[in-house]
Amino acid sequence: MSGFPGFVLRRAVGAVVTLLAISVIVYVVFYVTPGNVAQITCGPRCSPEQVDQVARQLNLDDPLFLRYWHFLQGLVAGQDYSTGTSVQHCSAPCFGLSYQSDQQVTQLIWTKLPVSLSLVSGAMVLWLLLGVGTGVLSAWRRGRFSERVLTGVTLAGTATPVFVIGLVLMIVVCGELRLLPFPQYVALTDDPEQWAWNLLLPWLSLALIEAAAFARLTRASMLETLAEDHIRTFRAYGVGERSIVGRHALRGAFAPVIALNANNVGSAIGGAVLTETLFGLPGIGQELVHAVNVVDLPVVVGMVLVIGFFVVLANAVADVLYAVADRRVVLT
Amino acid sequence: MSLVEVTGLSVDFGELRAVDGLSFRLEEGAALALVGESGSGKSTVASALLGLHHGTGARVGGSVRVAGTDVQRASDEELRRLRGGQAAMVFQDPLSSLDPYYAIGDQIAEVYRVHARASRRAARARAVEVLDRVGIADAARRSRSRPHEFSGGMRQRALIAMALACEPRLLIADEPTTALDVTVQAQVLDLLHTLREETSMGLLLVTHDVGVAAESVDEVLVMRHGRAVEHGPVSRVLGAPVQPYTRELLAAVPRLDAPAAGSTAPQEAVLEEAVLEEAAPKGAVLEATGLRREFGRGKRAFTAVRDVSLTLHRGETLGIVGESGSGKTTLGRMLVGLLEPTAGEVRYDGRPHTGVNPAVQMVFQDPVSSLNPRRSVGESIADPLRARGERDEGRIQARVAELLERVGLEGAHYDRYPHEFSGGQRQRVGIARALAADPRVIVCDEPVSALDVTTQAHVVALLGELQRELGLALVFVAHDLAVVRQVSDRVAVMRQGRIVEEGPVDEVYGTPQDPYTRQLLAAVPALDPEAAALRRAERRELAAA
Amino acid sequence: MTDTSVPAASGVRQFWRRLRTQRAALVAAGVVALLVLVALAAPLLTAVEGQDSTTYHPSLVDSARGGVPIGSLGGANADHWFGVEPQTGRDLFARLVYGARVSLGVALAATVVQVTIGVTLGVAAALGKRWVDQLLSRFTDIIVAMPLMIMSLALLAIVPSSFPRPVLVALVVGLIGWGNIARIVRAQTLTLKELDHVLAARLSGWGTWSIARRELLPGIAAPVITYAALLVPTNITVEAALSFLGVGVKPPTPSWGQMLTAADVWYQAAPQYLLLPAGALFVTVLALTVLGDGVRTALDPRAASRLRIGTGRKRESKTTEGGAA
Amino acid sequence: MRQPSVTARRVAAASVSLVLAAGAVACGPEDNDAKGAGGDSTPHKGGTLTVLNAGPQQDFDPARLYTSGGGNVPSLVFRTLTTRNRENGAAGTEVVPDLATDTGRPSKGATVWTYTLKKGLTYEDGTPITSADIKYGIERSFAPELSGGAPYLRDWLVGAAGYQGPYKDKKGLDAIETPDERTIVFHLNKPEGEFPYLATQTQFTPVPKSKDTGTKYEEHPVSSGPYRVVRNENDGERLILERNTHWSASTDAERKAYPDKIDVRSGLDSSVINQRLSASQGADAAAVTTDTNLGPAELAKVSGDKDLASRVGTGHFGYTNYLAFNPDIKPFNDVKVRQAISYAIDRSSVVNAAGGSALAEPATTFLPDQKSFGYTPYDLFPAGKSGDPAKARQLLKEAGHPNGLTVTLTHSNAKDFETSPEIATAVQDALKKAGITVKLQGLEENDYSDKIHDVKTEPGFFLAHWGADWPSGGPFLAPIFDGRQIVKDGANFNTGLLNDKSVNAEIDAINKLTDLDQAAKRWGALDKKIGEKALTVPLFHPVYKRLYGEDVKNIVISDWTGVLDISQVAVK
Repeated sequence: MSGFPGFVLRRAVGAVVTLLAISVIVYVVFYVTPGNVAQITCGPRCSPEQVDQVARQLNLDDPLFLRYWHFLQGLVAGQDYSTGTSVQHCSAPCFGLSYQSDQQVTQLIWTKLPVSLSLVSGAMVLWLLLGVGTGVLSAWRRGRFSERVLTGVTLAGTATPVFVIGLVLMIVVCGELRLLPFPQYVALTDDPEQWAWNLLLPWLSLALIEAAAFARLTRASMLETLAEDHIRTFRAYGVGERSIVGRHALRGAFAPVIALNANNVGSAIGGAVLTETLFGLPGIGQELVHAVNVVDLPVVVGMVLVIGFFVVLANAVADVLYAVADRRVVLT
Repeated sequence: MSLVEVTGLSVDFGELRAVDGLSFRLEEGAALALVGESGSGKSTVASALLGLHHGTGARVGGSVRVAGTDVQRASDEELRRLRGGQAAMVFQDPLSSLDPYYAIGDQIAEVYRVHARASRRAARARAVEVLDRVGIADAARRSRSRPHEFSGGMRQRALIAMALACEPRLLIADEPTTALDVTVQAQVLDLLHTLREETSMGLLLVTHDVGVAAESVDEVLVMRHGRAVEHGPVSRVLGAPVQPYTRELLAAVPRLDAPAAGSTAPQEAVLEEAVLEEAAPKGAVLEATGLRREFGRGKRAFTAVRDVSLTLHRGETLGIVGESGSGKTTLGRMLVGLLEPTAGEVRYDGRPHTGVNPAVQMVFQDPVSSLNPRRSVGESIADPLRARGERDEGRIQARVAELLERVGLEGAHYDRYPHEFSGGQRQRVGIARALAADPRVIVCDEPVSALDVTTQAHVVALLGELQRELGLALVFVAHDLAVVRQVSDRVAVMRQGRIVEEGPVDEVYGTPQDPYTRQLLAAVPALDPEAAALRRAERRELAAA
Repeated sequence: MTDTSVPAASGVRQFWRRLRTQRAALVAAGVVALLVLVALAAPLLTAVEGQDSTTYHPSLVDSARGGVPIGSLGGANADHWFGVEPQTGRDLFARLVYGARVSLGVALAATVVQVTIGVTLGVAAALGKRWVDQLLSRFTDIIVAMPLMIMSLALLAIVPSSFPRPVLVALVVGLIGWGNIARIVRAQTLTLKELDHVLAARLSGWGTWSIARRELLPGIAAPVITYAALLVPTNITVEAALSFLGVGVKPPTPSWGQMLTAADVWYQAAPQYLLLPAGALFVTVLALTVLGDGVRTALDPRAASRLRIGTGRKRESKTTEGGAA
Repeated sequence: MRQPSVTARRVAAASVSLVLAAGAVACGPEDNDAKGAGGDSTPHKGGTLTVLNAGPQQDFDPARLYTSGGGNVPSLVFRTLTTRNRENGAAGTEVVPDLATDTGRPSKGATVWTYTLKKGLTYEDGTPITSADIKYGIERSFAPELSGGAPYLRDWLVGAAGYQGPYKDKKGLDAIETPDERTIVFHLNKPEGEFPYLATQTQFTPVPKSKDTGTKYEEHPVSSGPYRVVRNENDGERLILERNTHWSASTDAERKAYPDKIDVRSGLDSSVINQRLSASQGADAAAVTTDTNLGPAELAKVSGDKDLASRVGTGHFGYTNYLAFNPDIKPFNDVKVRQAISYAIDRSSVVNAAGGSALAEPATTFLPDQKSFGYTPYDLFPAGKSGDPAKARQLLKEAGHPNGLTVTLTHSNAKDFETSPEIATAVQDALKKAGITVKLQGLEENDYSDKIHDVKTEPGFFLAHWGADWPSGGPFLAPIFDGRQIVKDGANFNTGLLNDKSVNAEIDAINKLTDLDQAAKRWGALDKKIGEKALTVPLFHPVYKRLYGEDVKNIVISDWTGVLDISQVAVK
């Protein structure tokens, strides 16, 4: 198989294999993680009998492979569960129920994902604007004072942890200057304007951390491109420097920026834990840290797989963009 | 006023003086070739004509006037108007000289709009027009293609089209055909010729290839070390050179028509025959039967070599000639065991052999990448000795020194690194390394194509000497028909993975049977301008046929 | 015609020569050297100050006001050069210089782990059979697709607490961050192994291992060193983030990340408590990054030299000049 | 959270400490402060109260909640048989009737408790509340699906130990009788004079069987209180409560219910909550928090700002942080070693590490320093402000350790927790002066709580804490020191493994008392007696400081919860 359908198929198979491998790793790792799940779920003062009941309720006494088998069954065929008063169906792909809250993990993902996607997508736009913009400017003004200043500023972003940037931004912008309200998540579907205003600071702090890498990459690729032969062609034909930098050199930075962006978007969906915690955004990352702390295995597996899915997806999209951008590339 | 007036031009890059006091003129509609080996400063002159050294740190002295513009004093704006508008440049490597990300038509249109007040649509139309003009079939559709979708020749045509777009008065062509196959080179040179006939454009051709100059221009300026050596009408300079360097240069050029002439060829040819007679009865040292090699899988699979059988006898030289993509390098690598054939087998001394074999060595094309830049040349040469299990440092050093001296270098060069050597010297190191394994066969993969003509002649002579002395059998893989003729006893012509014609050198070159062989031979530029005109006519006939 | 210049030709000496021409990189190298010196000399420096990093000074903080240091500038004086930590009254200077040990040490050790794993797997994938390559590349994909913070949280929880913590943190950061380096090495090795000099070495009769050692490893050194130089600052921030999530090195061992974590809320009440580790981290990351860039330029001077000549091509004259032997 | 407090960035459920759901810790002004801030104008009905919280109301099922006195947000929706007195300070530690007409009528030596429901009680849909609904509510808290509540019902009700709830066992609990719609009778297996305290917990909320949806009930629990749930997003992260029109103030003397609407937003970082409250912008002016305290850094800032300082409430809650010994492990089997450590401890360092004197009071008694617990001051091993290393060295010498001693102190790696590394290092530093080298063993939170609560793995010396389920000595001392509560195969809280006949007997005797004042005095005396065994080193009692928005009025903080009571707050 070749061409686009073949590419999609190959990628899909690869993704499934990768994700299954990840789920196995997570199962094993969390199986050996300390923490008595039944006790945590039942509550601190539960008696041994109660803890046993809860353990049975959650199938915690089953051997590891059996639990994993049930997980796979749920993924493929869904599963039925009891709320006590009635039997409910969790349709495939079912990641099971949270030990802690009895919620369907699938549902949990659907409530958390929009938050993480909002955060990451907006931040991505910002980090691309900031990063690529700075990169272009510094390639354009290379060697001059303004370039050094720009480089310094973006580096400052990388060098400062997000929890410092975020908190200081919030204290200054929301607390002292009162330019913005303290962020709290408003769904895009509820009020797009409020959504954007409330996410502005989280976007900014996440973007500031990431922008530097893009600035450096853009600058380096552009300088690389500027040294290439075809740039000489356009210079030799009297094409202005602005067009050369803005059109031809920038185009050369496109592919590496896409690649880096894919990398970052994927990992940012799960990696924005710090940002989400700081700004109180109920996203995937925050939920995941919480679930790890209480050894809520179904939630951990579900969330990790979602993140893994986005990493794989981001890479595949990047490859497609790459190929569209540069038709010499063949999709494999 | 002349189209180009260069007076006392000098260009310095830091310590290096690339051009030193050069003066020449070019009248409207005339054609001048700057000929020289690498490092002669010829390309630097071409760049200076368009003021491309501005802002690069190079120091430019003297005066340059092009189409009435004083390039040295011109403002950025004036320079931009000159570039492309009055004088357009065509570069050596057509692939890297075009932006890989944009359609060719768009790139031409962009350049056009810099100089002409035109709408986007009009500019595109102009791009299609000039592409059509340079002989791109279905220009409107192909103008939407990107450079990688074009063949090498089409790309160079596209660059020429870009140059034509604004109807410049001067065309500067910097090694326009160096990256092209010989048949394509001929087509491009023919195109330039036609364009000059039809427009009154002046042409400044920069080339290392005397043959290319002979085909294309009225006047020649031979350069060396940044200075003019000899300047005059093409027939006079090439036909009756005055300066010793010009003579040396011309003598080094391998010729199709006069194999017995030239500097080192005569003795070699005689001796080769002697060796051949002596060696032939000993039979085949290397045999290939039904060799086939595929790359890739599925739809993207392609067959580089298909059904090639050949025999190499002891002490003989087998030339393998073909254009790029003909599969000759793949064949060479299968012969030495670096690539496993998909089908067929290679027999050494009558026994099938797979994998590498110290007795079958290789000399590579690129003198830069064939030596590890991080290891001293002595270490590289010593590799086969050490791999064989030799542990005695003294013996290794002695043997390496001996080999270095044998290939014309100094034994003391053991500890030097590749970058301290010139291209020719590196190729000698490569030969020494091959010899270190005490081989009986050496496959030379384009061993001289990256070298200047004079260097090329020396390396070819060295190979001949070694063959005689050591009784080696050589496989000489090359694209240059003249070089192959010069060294080979027998020759095989490859095309699209197959051998289309094989036989003793004189037969194949003298009475070619396959039409492709004839086409190849007709495409080789002649040194004599009159012969060049004849060849051009011959090519037209072949194309028409 | 081939037109590659000769990168990093004669190795170390040339590298230093190129590095020396970059002023910013030199300054950065100086700063890094100074930081390493400070980290190594931490016991000496604190001895000069006459403090240590663990002793509590309850009398130096205002207990009624949440333990804010008494006096201006966070209690800085001749005894406590940078003031004291809120709540505990521990000496900030001592904690800062000891923190340098952890931050730099963990980051460097993690980088070593990442490079070792990345190079080994990358080379193995590039040289191995098709299935080895597939397996290793897929494994790399999996590692890259895992949410690393999460896995390190779990990993750090599994390992018994008796295991030395800084070593563990370095190992965990190292184990999770080698994916990209493996990819780079694999790609570079695939390119290198088709180069003529590697083919020539094969013809010499060397085995795969000898070729990897003699011909390939030196060839991938430049990109690996470059990437590693940029990994160090990344690792420093990862260590800080792990500390923020409460799984970094254990008290009373100070690390900058740990200090930042504790200090961010003190931004208004005791700014120097936040600014000192943040500043130290900033300077370190900045210096390492600039140095990394410098190292890259020195290892691969191509970009730089091309830029200087502008229209390119000219260096052809230097490499193949004087072809006559 | 950065401050030592129960709720944290880390989940409350993660700790096997006494976590009291969302209302565990809080602060509010002491009586005087409260009047200063909110007392200038009288409270009025109306407006929207915003609640900014760190921990989401993940459990909103009355069966699963583990609260002290019915919780804070839950108490707006769930009425219980009894409830806490909604008064400032010590008066707030009393039990008062809620759904019931009185706090319960004991009989048969306090083994039978009878309650009668008030007349005219209805749910949010207007249907009447019956005693059977209360019984059902209690029964469903036994279902393993709905685990999480306090252990008392299971321990106290006759025949309840093996009961698995109404879903599996349709027969129900015989220990609870509902002779008519307004009467409910509880049969206990031993005398429990403090039963009225237990009846404040949310398990005593009526749940209409027809509306029970099992584990999904928490999405929309049926209200019996002044507010009903109109929105519950993301598993309790965002709650919107509006007036329950079927609730009547005439049957509820405790809940004031001034605001028309209550908007609970959670999942916020604690420092952000405090920043927002101090900025008090927009809706935040009418905002409070029920789970976030001021941390030391914030306190340092607030104390320098008069306006902010006037908006800080102080609260106390029965809670003790201490060092625990396992006397089965050497050298802690030697009482002299334990005493030496008691003498060596530097409480001012520890208090500073816990946030300074405004956020922690040094403790020498195990019981909290509140009257309702029966607080009896004592200092058996006087260490002064910063420890008595000389006395400690002398004791060590007597114990056969003249050259000092090396011990391991186990603590949790969880940040900003009472068992956190910061406190541990303070202890480490203090003991150094007495020649005791302390090695720190920091464990991940789950690992830590597993280890310290399992008799097989319990370390010799570790940081621990205990909080009250209700303001009395019973739930404070019994789980920790009653020898019959040592659990061999599950979560054990008697970490000192004390099984002293006289202590056990005294606990039984006090439990029989229905006169709570009398009981308190005896708990105090028992505390001192246990203290002599030096099984713990009390370190400090936390104090809670809490900010509230500019427009918030009628601040009431009881010593029961230490939390600003949002059923009393007005925003107009």
